[in-house]
Amino acid sequence: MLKISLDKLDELFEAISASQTLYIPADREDGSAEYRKYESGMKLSSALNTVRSAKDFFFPQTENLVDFKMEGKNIEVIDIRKESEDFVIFGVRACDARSFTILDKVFLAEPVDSYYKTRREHGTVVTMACTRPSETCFCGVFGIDATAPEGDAACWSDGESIFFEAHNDKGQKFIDSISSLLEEGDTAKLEETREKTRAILKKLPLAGLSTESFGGDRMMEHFNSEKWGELSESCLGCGTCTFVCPTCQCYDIKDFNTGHGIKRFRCWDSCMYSDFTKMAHGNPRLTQLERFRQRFMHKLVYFPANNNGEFGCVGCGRCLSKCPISMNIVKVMKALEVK
Amino acid sequence: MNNDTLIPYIGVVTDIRQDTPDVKTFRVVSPEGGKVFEHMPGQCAMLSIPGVGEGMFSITSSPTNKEFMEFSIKKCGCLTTWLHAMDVGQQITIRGPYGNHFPVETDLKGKDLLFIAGGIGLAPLRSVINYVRDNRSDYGDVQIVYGSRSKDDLVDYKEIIEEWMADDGIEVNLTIDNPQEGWDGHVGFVPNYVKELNPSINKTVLICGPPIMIKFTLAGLKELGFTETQVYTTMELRMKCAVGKCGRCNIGSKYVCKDGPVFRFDQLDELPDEY
Amino acid sequence: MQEAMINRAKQLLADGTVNRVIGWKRGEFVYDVTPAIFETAEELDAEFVYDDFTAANVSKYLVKESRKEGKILAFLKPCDTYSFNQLTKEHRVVRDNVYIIGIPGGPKLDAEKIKAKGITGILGAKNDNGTLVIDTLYGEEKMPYYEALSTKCESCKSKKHVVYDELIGEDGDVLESNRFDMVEKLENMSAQERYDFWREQLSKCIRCNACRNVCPACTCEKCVFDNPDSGVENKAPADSFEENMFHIIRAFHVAGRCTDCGECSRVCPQNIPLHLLNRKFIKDINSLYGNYQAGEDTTSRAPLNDYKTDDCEASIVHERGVE
Amino acid sequence: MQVNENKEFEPLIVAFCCNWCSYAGADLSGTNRLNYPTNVKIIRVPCSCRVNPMFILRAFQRGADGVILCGCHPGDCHYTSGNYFTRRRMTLLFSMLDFLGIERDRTRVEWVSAAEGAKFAATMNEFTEAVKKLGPNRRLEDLRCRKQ
Repeated sequence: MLKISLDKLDELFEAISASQTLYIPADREDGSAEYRKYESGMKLSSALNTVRSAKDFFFPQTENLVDFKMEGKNIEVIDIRKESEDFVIFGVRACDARSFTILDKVFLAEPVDSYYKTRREHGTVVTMACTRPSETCFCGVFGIDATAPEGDAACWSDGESIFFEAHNDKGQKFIDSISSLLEEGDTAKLEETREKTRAILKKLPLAGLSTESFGGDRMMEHFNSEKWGELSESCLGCGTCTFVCPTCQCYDIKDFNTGHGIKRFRCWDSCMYSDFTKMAHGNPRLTQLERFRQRFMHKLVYFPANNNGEFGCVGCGRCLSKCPISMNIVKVMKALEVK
Repeated sequence: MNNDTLIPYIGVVTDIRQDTPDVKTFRVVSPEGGKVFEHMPGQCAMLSIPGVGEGMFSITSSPTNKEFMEFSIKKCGCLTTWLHAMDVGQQITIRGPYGNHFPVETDLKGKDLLFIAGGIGLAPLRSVINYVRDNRSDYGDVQIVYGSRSKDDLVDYKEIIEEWMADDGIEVNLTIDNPQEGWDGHVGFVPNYVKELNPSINKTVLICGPPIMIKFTLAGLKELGFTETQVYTTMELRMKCAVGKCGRCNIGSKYVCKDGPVFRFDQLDELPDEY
Repeated sequence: MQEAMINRAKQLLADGTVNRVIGWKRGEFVYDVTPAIFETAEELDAEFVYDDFTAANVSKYLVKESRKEGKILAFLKPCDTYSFNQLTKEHRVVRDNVYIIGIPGGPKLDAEKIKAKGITGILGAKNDNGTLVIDTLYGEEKMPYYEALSTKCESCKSKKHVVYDELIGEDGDVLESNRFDMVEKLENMSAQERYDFWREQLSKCIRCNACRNVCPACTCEKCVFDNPDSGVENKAPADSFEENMFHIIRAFHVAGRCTDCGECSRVCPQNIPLHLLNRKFIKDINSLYGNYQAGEDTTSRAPLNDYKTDDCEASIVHERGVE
Repeated sequence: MQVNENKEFEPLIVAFCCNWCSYAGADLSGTNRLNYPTNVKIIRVPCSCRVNPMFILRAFQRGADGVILCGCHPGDCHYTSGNYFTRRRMTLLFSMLDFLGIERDRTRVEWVSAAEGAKFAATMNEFTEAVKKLGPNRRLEDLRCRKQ
């Protein structure tokens, strides 16, 4: 397997960023991590994952869709779309890598979302296998192997070197572009590291969680469950869970009047917000219970119903650590579980 | 780059007709003349005034009309108020067509049809009614039951009287909620009127109107012996993208904008009651 | 403590004084407690928890809960009683429908602070004479206890309960706190440094609105940011201006009413020190209009609903501090 | 912000003026043919305390380089006490803007009576000069609103 020594990581990043934009998880001063555009001297974060997920790269929180110019009774439509430039996201975890295939199912379904598609085509996802999963991790529940992440190319660290493997042409192209820095390496120690990680994954506190009670065919049963009242009673109705979630993809389209034109933009929206379904003549989801239910039903029932049983959650654990009142999908799954 | 469905076309409003005190019908063509796009009866389009808002409206004209599209719009919120205030010649943005349509080429073909509408609920059905009138030989008897608050609130009253009632094989039954001077027709609510009319139960029903009317009419139809597989309706929820991605117009796993707006009642029965 | 609370709650449920209890419910891990309502003794026994991680302030829930049928028992920490009192003053809670038991606060821990040390896989945490001993998937880890304190507890302003029906444990005193230290530090920076500091902090904002929704002072039926006609983006930091605008207005709308409970910073998923904005207002009010502690009483006029004819002019801002 | 032909920066100033004193004061300065910069845009408000902090921020968003609020002298408010509340609010708001590192000279409160036409003109001249020195507002502008 091709590898690069960890102390040559700077050289690697320099080489990648010389030809295209590179994003890596970097540490913030408060100890958390975020994706940043690579600049010389920047260090790869050792944190398990970033606070914000990697979905931003393909589905940014706000983006301009189209501009309008209004003159008298006339409207001019200005297509402001640009071809995206090539970029690399390095160090994506297995959970986030899977979230892209989930987002693909939404945005690349007919009619294709061209804004998403162009970024997806131009972005190379280089994943990094986990070595120190956290107590909040439960990706295994959704069939994700944290020691064998998806993505265009994957890499593994054995504590001394990083090993590379391509999963498709785009990944191969990426590895070819840095091949002068790589050398063939022995994977014995890597196998050992992976084995250790697998052992940890098995004894994670949430490893025993089951998805058996959920899926597209359980719609009415779960929708009408009496548990929702108790589960949602302390929900604040904020958007934290949806905004840190790598798979939440609901959006709003709004117009902004700049004073010299109209910008129509799209921004993330949250089904937890009270105005999400509000119409001129009323709102079908009036209480937080209904809005709370929508979010979890979508991930555990509606999404699988429309996507051959695939769930809309990747078990990254962000909502577990970030919800202000610590109510999350794991607690919902445990409460709704049919024994 | 291909055109993205979120980037709208321009439409020009060439005619505005005041139908009722709070409903206007707008005629829209492309700036080059002709229709902006083709559609099927029951499908919708997203109309917008940039800076004001965008909303989903059902296309009320029949696809058989090759010159223009029409939208009957009730003054209700921010966008519709703006639309009501505009003049002929105004450009708007339009994208579509969205959603499914009434199965005029399959399930409805050869059937006797019963249309039941209340208030502005006639708008989506008008497209089907005119489609059926223009392809008269493909369908059996047509019966229309239409009710509104008052005579003045009957949308397309002129067209109903002058064209629909004049057609052979079309029976039109109008009703208004309360007695009114100058009205010698039926008075009463739609659900009761339908029961009084006692339509034959081999008809296929297309129903649209306020939720409460739909609820009671459906119950009445069931009493008469209709089954849910015979009854179609069309829904409306808040929409932003209109292509099943923005995630707000769902009823259970179905998106009204993509999987709807036309549903058969047995399909709705399998979905959570959240509309 | 937890034992005593459960026992007293059970008594009050049994004798009909209250028909439900608001407190905290055990989660999956040692730290993820959820505010919850308990209706039976069994529920209390099974799930009620009060420990180092029950930092959440339950006062705001009482806005709705106190309008429901029957009386509710609320366990309030000293800082929570300030929030509750302020809500009473603003007629947002029905005081008579709440039975308040004051409980000693004691500093609370923040799991985020532990994780920030690079400690993952947290399974348990115990205070051992000033050292926090953390049991993890990767073995035992240790860190100084005070470094794991929730930001809001680092500079506790008071151990005194300003409202209660009964107490469990002893009442404490208002403390001399160092809570304005960081505000002062910023004030002494240059305008450019302050600008850079806040740009870095506020650019992290994802507009999840958690700070607003958790705030016991933010109880408007309809928030100004949720008014589509206001032209403010209520869920998108579409421009750096929007980020500034939201946080200035959020803090301004609670100026003079904010009790400095620290919930805004506690819930921020991006760890923005939002409480500094609120504290800046509190500090200004104290220095310009006389010391004022929101929630301390239910009768005094709030500083922004009040004036003196000889108040300082706005130009004072231009004359003092570092430019 | 406007940059005229010889590229000299002309700040855009928004002046909120209370209907009873300052707006009349502005009027008087006009009838007395006193000069003040044309880039001062006056917005009339019923009372200085009608000005919500959001108005001030919104003015900056929409391209103002400086915002000045004018009202009756303390004690002379048409509604008895409106300007006293204004004074507290604006003091706190300006202090907060300063705290966020936004140039403190971009905001000001000035009391101008209906008889003080000269003061109005002088204040506007002086304020415009002060803002001019600061240059265009960059710290509290909305990039989407900037004219290309």
